[in-house]
Amino acid sequence: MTQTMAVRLRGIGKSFPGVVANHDVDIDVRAGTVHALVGENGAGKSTLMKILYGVQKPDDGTIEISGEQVVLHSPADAIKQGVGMVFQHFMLADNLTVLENVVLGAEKLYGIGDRARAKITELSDAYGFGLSPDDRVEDLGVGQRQRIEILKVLYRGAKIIILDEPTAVLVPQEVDALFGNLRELKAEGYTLLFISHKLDEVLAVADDVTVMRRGTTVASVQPKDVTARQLAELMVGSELPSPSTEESTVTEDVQLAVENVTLAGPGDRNLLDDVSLHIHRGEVLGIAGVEGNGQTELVELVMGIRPTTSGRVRLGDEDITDWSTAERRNAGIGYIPEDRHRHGLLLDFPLWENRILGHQDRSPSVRGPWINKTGARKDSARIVEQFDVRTPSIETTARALSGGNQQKFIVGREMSGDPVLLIASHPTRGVDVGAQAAIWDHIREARRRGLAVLLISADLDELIGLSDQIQVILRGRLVGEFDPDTVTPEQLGSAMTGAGEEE
Amino acid sequence: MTMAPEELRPAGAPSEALVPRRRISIWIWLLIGLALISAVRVLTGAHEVDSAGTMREAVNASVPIALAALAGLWSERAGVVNIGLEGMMILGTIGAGYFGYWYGPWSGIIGAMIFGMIGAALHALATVIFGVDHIVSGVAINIIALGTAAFLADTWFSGLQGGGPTQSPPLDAPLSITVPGISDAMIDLQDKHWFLVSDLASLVAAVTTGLSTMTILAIVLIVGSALLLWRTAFGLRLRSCGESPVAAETLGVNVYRYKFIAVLTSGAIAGAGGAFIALVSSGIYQNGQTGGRGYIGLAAMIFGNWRPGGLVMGSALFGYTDALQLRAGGEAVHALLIIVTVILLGVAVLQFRRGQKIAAITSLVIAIGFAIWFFSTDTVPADFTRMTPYVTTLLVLGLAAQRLRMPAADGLRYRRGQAG
Amino acid sequence: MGKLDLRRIGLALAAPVLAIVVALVITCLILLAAGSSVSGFLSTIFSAPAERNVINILNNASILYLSGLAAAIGFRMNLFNIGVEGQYQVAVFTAAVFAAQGWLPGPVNVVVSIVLAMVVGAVWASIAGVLKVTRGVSEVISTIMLNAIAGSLTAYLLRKVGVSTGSNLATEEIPQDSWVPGIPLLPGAPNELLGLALLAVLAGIGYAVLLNRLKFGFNLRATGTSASAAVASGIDVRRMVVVSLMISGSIAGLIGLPLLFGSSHSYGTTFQAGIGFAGIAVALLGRNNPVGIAFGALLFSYLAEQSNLLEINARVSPDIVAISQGVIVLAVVIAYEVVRRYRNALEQRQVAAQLSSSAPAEATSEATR
Amino acid sequence: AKKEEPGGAAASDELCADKSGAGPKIGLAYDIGGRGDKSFNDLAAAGVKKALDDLDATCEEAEAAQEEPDSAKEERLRTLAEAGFNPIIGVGFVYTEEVVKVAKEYPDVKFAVVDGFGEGPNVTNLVFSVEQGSFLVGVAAGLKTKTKKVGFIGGVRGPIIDPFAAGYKAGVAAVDPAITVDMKWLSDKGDAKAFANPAGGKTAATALYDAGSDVVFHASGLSGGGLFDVAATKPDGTWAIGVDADQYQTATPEQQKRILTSSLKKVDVAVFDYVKAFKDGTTKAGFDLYDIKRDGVGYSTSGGHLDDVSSKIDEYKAKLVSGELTAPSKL
Ligand SMILES: Nc1ncnc2c1ncn2[C@@H]1O[C@H](COP(=O)(O)OP(=O)(O)OP(=O)(O)O)[C@@H](O)[C@H]1O
Ligand SMILES: Nc1ncnc2c1ncn2[C@@H]1O[C@H](COP(=O)(O)OP(=O)(O)OP(=O)(O)O)[C@@H](O)[C@H]1O
Ligand SMILES: [Mg+2]
Ligand SMILES: [Mg+2]
Repeated sequence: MTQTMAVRLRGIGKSFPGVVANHDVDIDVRAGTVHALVGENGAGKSTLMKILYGVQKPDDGTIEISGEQVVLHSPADAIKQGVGMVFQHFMLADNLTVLENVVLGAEKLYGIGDRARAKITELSDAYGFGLSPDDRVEDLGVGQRQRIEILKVLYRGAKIIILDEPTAVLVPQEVDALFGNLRELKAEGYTLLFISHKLDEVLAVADDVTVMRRGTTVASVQPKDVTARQLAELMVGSELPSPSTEESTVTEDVQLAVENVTLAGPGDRNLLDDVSLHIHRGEVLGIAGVEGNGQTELVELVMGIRPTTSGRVRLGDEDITDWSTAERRNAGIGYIPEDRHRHGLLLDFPLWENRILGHQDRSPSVRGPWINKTGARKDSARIVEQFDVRTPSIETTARALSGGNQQKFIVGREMSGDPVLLIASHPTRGVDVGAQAAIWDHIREARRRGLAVLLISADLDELIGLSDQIQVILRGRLVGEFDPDTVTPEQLGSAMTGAGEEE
Repeated sequence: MTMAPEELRPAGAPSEALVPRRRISIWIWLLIGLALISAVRVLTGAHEVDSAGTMREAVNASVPIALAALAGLWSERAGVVNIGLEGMMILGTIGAGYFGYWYGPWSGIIGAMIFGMIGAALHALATVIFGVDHIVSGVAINIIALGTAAFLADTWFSGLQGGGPTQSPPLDAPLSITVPGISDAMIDLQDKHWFLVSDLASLVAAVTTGLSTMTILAIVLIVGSALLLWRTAFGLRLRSCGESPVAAETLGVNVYRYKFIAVLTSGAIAGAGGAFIALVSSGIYQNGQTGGRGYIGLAAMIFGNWRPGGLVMGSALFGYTDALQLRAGGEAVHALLIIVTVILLGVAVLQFRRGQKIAAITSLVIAIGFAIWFFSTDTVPADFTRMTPYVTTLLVLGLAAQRLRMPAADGLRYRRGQAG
Repeated sequence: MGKLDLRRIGLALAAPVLAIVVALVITCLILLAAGSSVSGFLSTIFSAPAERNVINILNNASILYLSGLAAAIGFRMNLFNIGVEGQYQVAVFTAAVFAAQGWLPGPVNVVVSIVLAMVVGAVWASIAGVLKVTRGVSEVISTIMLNAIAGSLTAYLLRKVGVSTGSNLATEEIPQDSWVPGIPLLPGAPNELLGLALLAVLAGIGYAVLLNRLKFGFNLRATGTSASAAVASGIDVRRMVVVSLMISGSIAGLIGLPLLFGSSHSYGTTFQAGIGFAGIAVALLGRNNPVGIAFGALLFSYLAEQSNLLEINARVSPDIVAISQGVIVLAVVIAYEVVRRYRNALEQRQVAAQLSSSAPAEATSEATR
Repeated sequence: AKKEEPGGAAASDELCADKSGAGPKIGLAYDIGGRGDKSFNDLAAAGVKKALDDLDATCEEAEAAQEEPDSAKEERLRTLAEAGFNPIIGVGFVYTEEVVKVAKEYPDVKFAVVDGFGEGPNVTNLVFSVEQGSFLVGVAAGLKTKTKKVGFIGGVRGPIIDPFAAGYKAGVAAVDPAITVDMKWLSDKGDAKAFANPAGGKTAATALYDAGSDVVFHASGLSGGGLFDVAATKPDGTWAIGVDADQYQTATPEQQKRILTSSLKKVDVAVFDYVKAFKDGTTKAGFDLYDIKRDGVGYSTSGGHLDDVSSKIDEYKAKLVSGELTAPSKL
């Protein structure tokens, strides 16, 4: 151990009301390496990184950066020490430009005018980020936002870069590009600390891996010494599940038919252009695509949140094109939204009231115009039990649950009342491996009973593993159909980016 | 505490983010507006519609509203909703009354700003440090300010010659400026009643005749704020606290400090607005003399889409219509009817071209209604002229395509150490 | 557990008590600074109200309560309805004019007038709602404008239909058989509880049931906390905006009725104004909760009533009470926050203390807010 | 850095500080604003002051709060009655109904309401024929105008201000029917915008003078301050007319040069008379009308601006007294 340590954490402890997020955490990060941090949802990874970045103050323990013990009162201190962080949830002001987001807080370096603009262009070009300084962030896709975050860190000249789940929202090509950047940065002498739930990635790029469980570090390993399965077992102490299709349950009855649907956009281009698809009872139709190519619109259109410009939507024998969202839900469409905080939950309401959401017209949570409190409570308890939602009680507010448990509750709710069609948008995003497996199992079981599923996911393994049919969406059009039994993630990836498309 | 507009977007309307931003310069809009008014003036002979006198009153009526709106801008750009503007203005009036009486008008202005800042400090303490709901704090500050001003007036002015328990003795106004040659020449030109020329002349006359130095101060404050907030590092940091305080925090910005500075500045500017009412508009302090201008200012700021140019337009619209109804009365307001008709017709055509048929027909029907009203009467009854500014504001907002966007984190609770 | 619960109760009570004490201390400091009599202030404010004052307090509290409810419905929807003031003026004016015609006999006249007032309030409020959902006009602006328009409109109509007596201008008096008799609550008092003050009780119960028991109330609260989640769940948010503003307006329509039918019997230039604005403060003080608003209304009404005597008994300007009221509103919310933080810190320390060397992190936290 | 010494202000003007008198104990209940309005509240106080001096009376005052309920007014009256004050005077018509109600509960206490219209065995309404005073200032305006155009600023349309406007208009017309009267109204409700709005008064006054009026009369309470401010900046031959009190007395020297006269409403006299009658045991229930015959209304001559025409005005006054001319009270 003669090599210098970029970061050395000793005995870090941090508790929140009711939760110990970190205790006795020890980590050594060698300078000039890529160091991965893995662990279940809620293991305390993000908290630890926030402590290293000065966002939160540790209750106990010491931090050494480049051999020097430091006390970080705020991110400003960390930045001074050469630490930069890309957060799990993007830290961007949507209404500001790329330039403004990048120079914020570092105006002293190159001003806020043309010098800064030149510097940003220079960095963007150097790493192939393709960012223009004067674009407004709200107009950009997730991949570009991710790169702004990295640019922010580079702009400040950080030498130690923390990346919290940077790949969760990226498609394979983007992940590859990101890893290319990381290797390049490592070669230039940067130290990189990154968190991921995708263990294959971890093994592919990391030099060292630290495993956290329940708030503390449980192991420190070299990628060459372990397999993904072993790593997962270290994390959760259980077997690594994988999505795999069993024998087909697809029937002849068409459950959802989308026929020549077009959704006009604000400009010349249609958001959805002549989209047609059919899902049978017992079938899972997966939609693959780079984010922002019309998936969100398709889902909202099927849910009745957006009206169609032309074309029809049919549910079973009924033409539901002009139905409201409520009517569609009452007809048996379940909906797992992509953004659970914004669309799936009332964060400050107790779980049992969240059970009512989206089921306001159906028993057991309502009776006529009245709320059926007993019914809602009882059924919430059932969901908690059946879907293994880890919560102190059903009176707990949704906000207090970790992301994975929030998601399990939503899945449980949307599977209630025997839906005929489930719209599942990124059902396992940000969810740990254990919870992921549970959600997959539930979807599969419902499918066996005849449920039709429209599955949107950025996780190609999930898509391939769960779907009976995969459609690729690109610029609002369905551009290709694949058989999940034969397709590879790479093939999908090239179709998604239009690489295989002949112009 | 207002709902995010996107859930309320009329079905099928495109999301604002995707609508290409087309910016027509504010000056062109103003010129179009002036030409329209001028045409109507020439055609109807209602020369009071934009006489120098009316314009001067309009400026005087607009300034306190614009200052209140600017105060709101500072605070809300840093993410603190400030419904307490009215209270801070009230504190400004009493400060101006006390210091203005004893130490002269400029001390009055400074006193007003300090008093406004005291109210703002309370708001900042409650919302920034204690994370209290911004609306609750603002409402409380309005109540406290009203009580405090009345209580202090009773204590301070009761025994003074010319004063009383609810009002100060007469106060001296800060210097006002008349540019000798230009003022008279322009008024002569105005009296010629030529198309557009006379209108521009009366505008120039309005700002060269008896222009209060406080009006100049207000203009400096508005332009200065625009530059400071949009052209400097300080402004960027301050605005980032209103857009995404957590992002700002992770970049080392001391969010609390910027929010504090913003709210205090807001209080000072609102106080200056109060000083204008007491020293320039009224020449005296009186209980309740702000008359809800803090709220109107808030409305003007929202009207102006949280931007300096916009809030000036909002304040001017309100100030102008308010001055017009009081100064020029029914005939001039009657002339406004035809202006409204023309604008409505324009809107109808635009809407029709955008394919919004129902909206276009609605606009057309309302336009015809106004036209009938205009051609079948000679004047608007005095009973209705009083509503002019309020109805106009509603009408304009109802017609204008609503692409308002408040700072993303406006009114949200923020606590240090919660980023990530 | 028992000990913890005691502490819990103590903490729950701590906030309001703390707030009132702080408000009093600040008020006394201001009085001291101004050289006014602190003891006179305290003894007047805390003197036992006479029976007739108790009646006044209840009467005014019931009116404030209605106003608070009207504002609270908007707040629950995340709508800042400042328009209660205009809504109640338009409504009570219409009811006064209608009831004065005496087209219907006694109590029927009253009932129909009440319904009419609610409808008028609802319609006036719906203007803001429709403007919001069709044109995206912020309800903050539109209700401010509508308040002013309502004031001008009623003044104009009053001049058209009103009759003047001396310097007063008012609508015609309501026929005597439609007066709602007072309730002689306290035999020793010369005044009586306004008969229609009972509307406040009914409205309060209605509000509680609506919000907590009815599907509609759930939809309303859901939309208020997360409009995006509401849309995804199938709630028609645009309809909710209009409907909830209409409900708010219909309750606002009730505000002036206890006075109209119980004491003034006509709407005139001296009819009490400003109740709508006071209601906003009361709603916020009561945290939009039906019981909380009742406490807020009683507290405000108590202070206002007691302050009436300040000038005569203690030579203190009654304006000081406005300061106290504002400070209480602010202090209550700050106190809640302080107590909440203290409780969190306490919990945090307990968890840390319970942690033995390698005990697993266990989520024990409940609702964090 | 000017004017009097700061501090010590509040205590010096306590009207009712001295409690040693043996005469009537007067309870005074003001409307919003109370003393300091330079109008009828101050005049009522002046009447009481005279009673303190001449009749050895003592007093207590209380004023209404913004937007208070009617019960607060009742309570104020009751508190004064309970505390042994007698007579009790409500200043402003807003007290009418409350006085009637409370007077029933205290039959031994005498009540008066300035501008009131209530009935009761122990209730006296002190009322004024303001249209007559306004008629006379209208005559003055008619005689003084060179432009044959005069102006009027009213707080609000309705029974309170209409008599001022109507009397003024009639007075002007009596001199020369060809003179036009231009009217501006500040508000449509009897609120602060009507009677405590000098900014609005300024706007209205500027508009009237700009449109050619050279004499402007206001009946708009404190808003009239705006009129005087504007008039003070105008050249010789431009006039403003005050209302209720002799507003020349409380004006600045610059304003005094432009204040032609004021339409007087002698609330002070009425209040003093009433207290005196109380002391003598001769109060009468019902309406006690102060008109031009009793010199209860009139016009002021301070400043001497009317010296050249005062004989003519007095001719009209005599005709009003004799009943040969009547001043209308409705527009
Ligand atoms: N601000 C906070 N307040 C209270 N509890 C918190 C807070 N932040 C984190 N926690 C708790 O600390 C624990 C660790 O959370 P952390 O975000 O560090 O997990 P993580 O390992 O990053 O999980 P994930 O993989 O889901 O991102 C969680 O149980 C969480 O409930
Ligand atoms: N502001 C907060 N107040 C209280 N608890 C919080 C707060 N922020 C986070 N937490 C806690 O943190 C946990 C969730 O943290 P985090 O956002 O890291 O979740 P996650 O599991 O990573 O979910 P996601 O996958 O959606 O990111 C919850 O248990 C919650 O109690
Ligand atoms: Mg995390
Ligand atoms: Mg997470």
